[in-house]
Amino acid sequence: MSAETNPMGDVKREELLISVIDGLLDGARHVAVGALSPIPGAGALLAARRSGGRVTIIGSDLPAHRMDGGVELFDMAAQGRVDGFFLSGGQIDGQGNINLTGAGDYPRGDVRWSGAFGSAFLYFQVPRVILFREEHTRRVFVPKVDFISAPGASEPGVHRPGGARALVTGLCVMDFDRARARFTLRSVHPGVTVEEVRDNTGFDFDLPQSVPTTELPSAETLGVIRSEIAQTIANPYPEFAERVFGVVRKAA
Amino acid sequence: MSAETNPMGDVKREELLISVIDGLLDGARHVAVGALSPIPGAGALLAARRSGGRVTIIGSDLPAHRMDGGVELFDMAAQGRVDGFFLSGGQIDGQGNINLTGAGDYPRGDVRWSGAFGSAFLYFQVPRVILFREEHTRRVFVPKVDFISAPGASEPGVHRPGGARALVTGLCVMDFDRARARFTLRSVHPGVTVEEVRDNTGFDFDLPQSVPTTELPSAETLGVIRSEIAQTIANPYPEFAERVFGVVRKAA
Amino acid sequence: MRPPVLDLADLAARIPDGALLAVAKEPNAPMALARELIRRGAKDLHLVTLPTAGVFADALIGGGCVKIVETSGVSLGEFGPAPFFAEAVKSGAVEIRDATCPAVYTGLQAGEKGIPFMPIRGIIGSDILANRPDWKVIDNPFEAGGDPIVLIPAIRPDVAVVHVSEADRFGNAWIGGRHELKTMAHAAHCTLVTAERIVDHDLREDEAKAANLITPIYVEALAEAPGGSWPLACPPDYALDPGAVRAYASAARQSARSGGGEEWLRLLTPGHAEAAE
Amino acid sequence: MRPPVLDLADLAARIPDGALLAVAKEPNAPMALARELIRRGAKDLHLVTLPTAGVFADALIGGGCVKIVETSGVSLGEFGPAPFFAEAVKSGAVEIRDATCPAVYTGLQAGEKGIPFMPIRGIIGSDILANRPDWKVIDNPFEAGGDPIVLIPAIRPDVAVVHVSEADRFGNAWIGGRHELKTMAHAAHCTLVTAERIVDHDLREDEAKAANLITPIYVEALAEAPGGSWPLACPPDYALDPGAVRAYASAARQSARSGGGEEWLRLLTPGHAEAAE
Repeated sequence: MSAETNPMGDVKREELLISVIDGLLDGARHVAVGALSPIPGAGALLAARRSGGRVTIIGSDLPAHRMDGGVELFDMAAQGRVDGFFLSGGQIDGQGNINLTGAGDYPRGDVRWSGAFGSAFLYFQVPRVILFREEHTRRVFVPKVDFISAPGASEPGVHRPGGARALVTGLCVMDFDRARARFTLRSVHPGVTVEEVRDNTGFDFDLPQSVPTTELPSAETLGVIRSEIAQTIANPYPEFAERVFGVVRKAA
Repeated sequence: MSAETNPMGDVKREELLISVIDGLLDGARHVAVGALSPIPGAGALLAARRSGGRVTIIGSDLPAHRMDGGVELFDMAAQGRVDGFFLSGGQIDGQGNINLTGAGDYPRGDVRWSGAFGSAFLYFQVPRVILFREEHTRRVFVPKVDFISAPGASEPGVHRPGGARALVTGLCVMDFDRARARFTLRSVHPGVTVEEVRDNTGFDFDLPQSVPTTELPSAETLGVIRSEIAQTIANPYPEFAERVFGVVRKAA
Repeated sequence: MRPPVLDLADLAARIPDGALLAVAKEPNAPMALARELIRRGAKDLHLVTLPTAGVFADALIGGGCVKIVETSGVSLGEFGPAPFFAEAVKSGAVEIRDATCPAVYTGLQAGEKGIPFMPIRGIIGSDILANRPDWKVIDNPFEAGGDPIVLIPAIRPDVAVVHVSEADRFGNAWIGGRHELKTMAHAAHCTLVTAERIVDHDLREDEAKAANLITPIYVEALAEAPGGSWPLACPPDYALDPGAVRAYASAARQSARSGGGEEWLRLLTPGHAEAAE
Repeated sequence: MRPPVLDLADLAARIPDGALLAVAKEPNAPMALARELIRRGAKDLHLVTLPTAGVFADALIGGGCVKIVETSGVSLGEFGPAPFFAEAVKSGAVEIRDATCPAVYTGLQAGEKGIPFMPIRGIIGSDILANRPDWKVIDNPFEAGGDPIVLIPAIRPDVAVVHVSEADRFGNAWIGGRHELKTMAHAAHCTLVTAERIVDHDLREDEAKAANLITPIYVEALAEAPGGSWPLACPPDYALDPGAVRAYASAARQSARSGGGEEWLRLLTPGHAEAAE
């Protein structure tokens, strides 16, 4: 395959997503990242490198990224001390509702997932939640979730400083309008068409007049991702760092 | 002064009070003691020595008596993990109300004391509160306190596992009946008359058919107080231990 | 008043069938104790996980020990779903009480403080809340009105269990920076501790550790259990054993689907390879 | 994002007049900072003490810096009453908001957790409650009725101040076993730290101290202030200086009664004897 036929050039899909997340977190002072989120983690580290912000990584044992016990993250979020966080879902619908609990009738449904974890709380507290799910299929992006682990929008009067800012998938980036509880396509990744996104999305979303292609990371950014960021995320995410970047975690 | 004319023999007043408190704490599993309470502290240590209970001394740096931060004592008390505690008052009235806040009209009264400290909470939580005030005068024991820092009794329906069990003063010991919110004289200290107690008490209290004399500590108990207990309380209360027992605190 | 040091079976015997049992997410999961409970055939445990769980809860469910699980999530993390948990919820073999992480902490903090409830933000509008009749929504009394807020009732477990690196014979257990283990122990009516080692000196006199202990007030009994968190981590002594957890995940998946087989339990037994030879 | 290391005057300048200022009871009272505030002529501070206070609060009141004091008690302990405090309350020069110790902790814990209030048992029927219109009594919603319980609103100080033995240039401050100092710092919008010494290595990498730090998330700025708690204690570096506190108590008593004189302030200045020579 020549460079012309591959619209990503030598940029890996993971690297593109890291760069997208970096852009969405511009200026965030403090981003928290879950235990199994290497791409969000790398994106947050990249953004923090530019803006001087802080990244807390659940499960990291690096002092700079560690939490002070299990409760601190939630307390900080409720105080407004966490600007950015990532959520995902076994199902996500067009109103931004996420389902981490199970498919089918609750509780004895067809599939049981692990559970809501902190979502039913953090989705309300963190002003810049990025919904992140690489698999972009109608199985995931459904018209209506079977179980609302955490709602995408709230009634007026419900204290809710937080909510989704964007949705990042393997195909595209969408913006989320919290007032309207509705997604708008922001960009499609190189080589992806709007039709492909529509075909694989079970809910309606809005389209801008023209849909740009997701910007590839610059050569400089790529260099940083592959060196500094790859080294740092090897601490909490050794398997990811080795698979994607060939980086082997240094002993603590 | 011969031994006949001194009804206390060679027992010091402090030693008598320590022994009285010891008796009132019989069987307590956990007694907490405030920062400026050497006699209660010594009494609690003596009781714990017999019953195998625990004594927490606010401000002690001895591991066995130390708290884990400032909040733990209050949390333990609310859970029912503290059986005994001591309270005092600038004023104490016949309903068991205590005033640690000030005399006269609140807040700009005639005398301002330090404040309620934990009394408004612990008096409700600890089942065996001992009211302790050496000065037994009508200035202290008033018909009605000017300010209720902590009430002696509560309305039905108010969650209140705790309350006063007894009042120990320089003249006597009184029992407190929480249901009736009323004191009954239990014993007068050697050499003290009932009339003397009545003359120095501003509130009414009940009398048993005959009023015994407060029992002096046994020779064995005295020996323990003067050796082991004196040594232990020298940690939080060095000035007291030196003045009463001639014990100099060992360096930590 | 000093908590006794017992052997593991006697320690497990202090967890009665039907107990409300609290356990924190790994690391520091008391896996050796879980094996004892399974061996004994413990029944009807009401498991509350702080705030999530992994192999510990999955294995107890696989062993038939659990009636109710109150959790914000059970998962084997990078090793995939928790097979016995998922199957038991779907079949109704265990009753699930779904929570969200900070709500579990909130319930235990209320338990620790001896207060009947504590408020928490968020949650409103979720199906988590819709399925928790024991949680209440009130109007925040400090606002003029129209500010609904969730109240979580206090959680007071009958027993909390934890595995630590170091404990002492006075009943102190060192928890490092995992402050929530203290919250759990304080909230519970009693705590059972297993430890890599039980030392003779008083950890309260060890300046480096004194501030981070579960103290004898809360500890009912202890047992020495070297390797007591295996195959999960017990820092700083050892990390998670990925091969063993992967093997468990695979065997448990097979057993959960087919409804039989004890290979998963054999794989959770230290030295099973040698024992099988 | 690293909090700056300032000199003491610049640190004090970050406490604006009128600030809601939180301080914990001694040890670890930032006395050097108090002297700076008095020297500057700070005004209208709303002092909240965790949960009580001594020389720190009394001196700030004596210096005319305080408008409101919210406390469970101000006292010099074995050295007697707090003279400026008692006089200012009686004269109405400061507004007193009497509390009880665990209620202050409760308010700060609610602040730390970002919740609007937290319940607390007790207090009902006291004149403390009768004089706190900002505290509310509700019926416990988890009981059928007739179970009144007090709610304490969250306390979110503008600034918390603390003196510690050791801090680092990354903005970590080691608090030993005084967990409530962390609660105070977390509840406050920002924390100012003075320290006996500010070290170059990251205390988060020091296993013995990592679990007991106020971390840079909360710390706005630091200053090195050797002897910064004198004449009060800063363990493990030094104990309270009884002679100096006794001298303060006596001079403050005289000044509070006569309404004048600055001898008490001179006695709070380290090396005053030498300076007077």
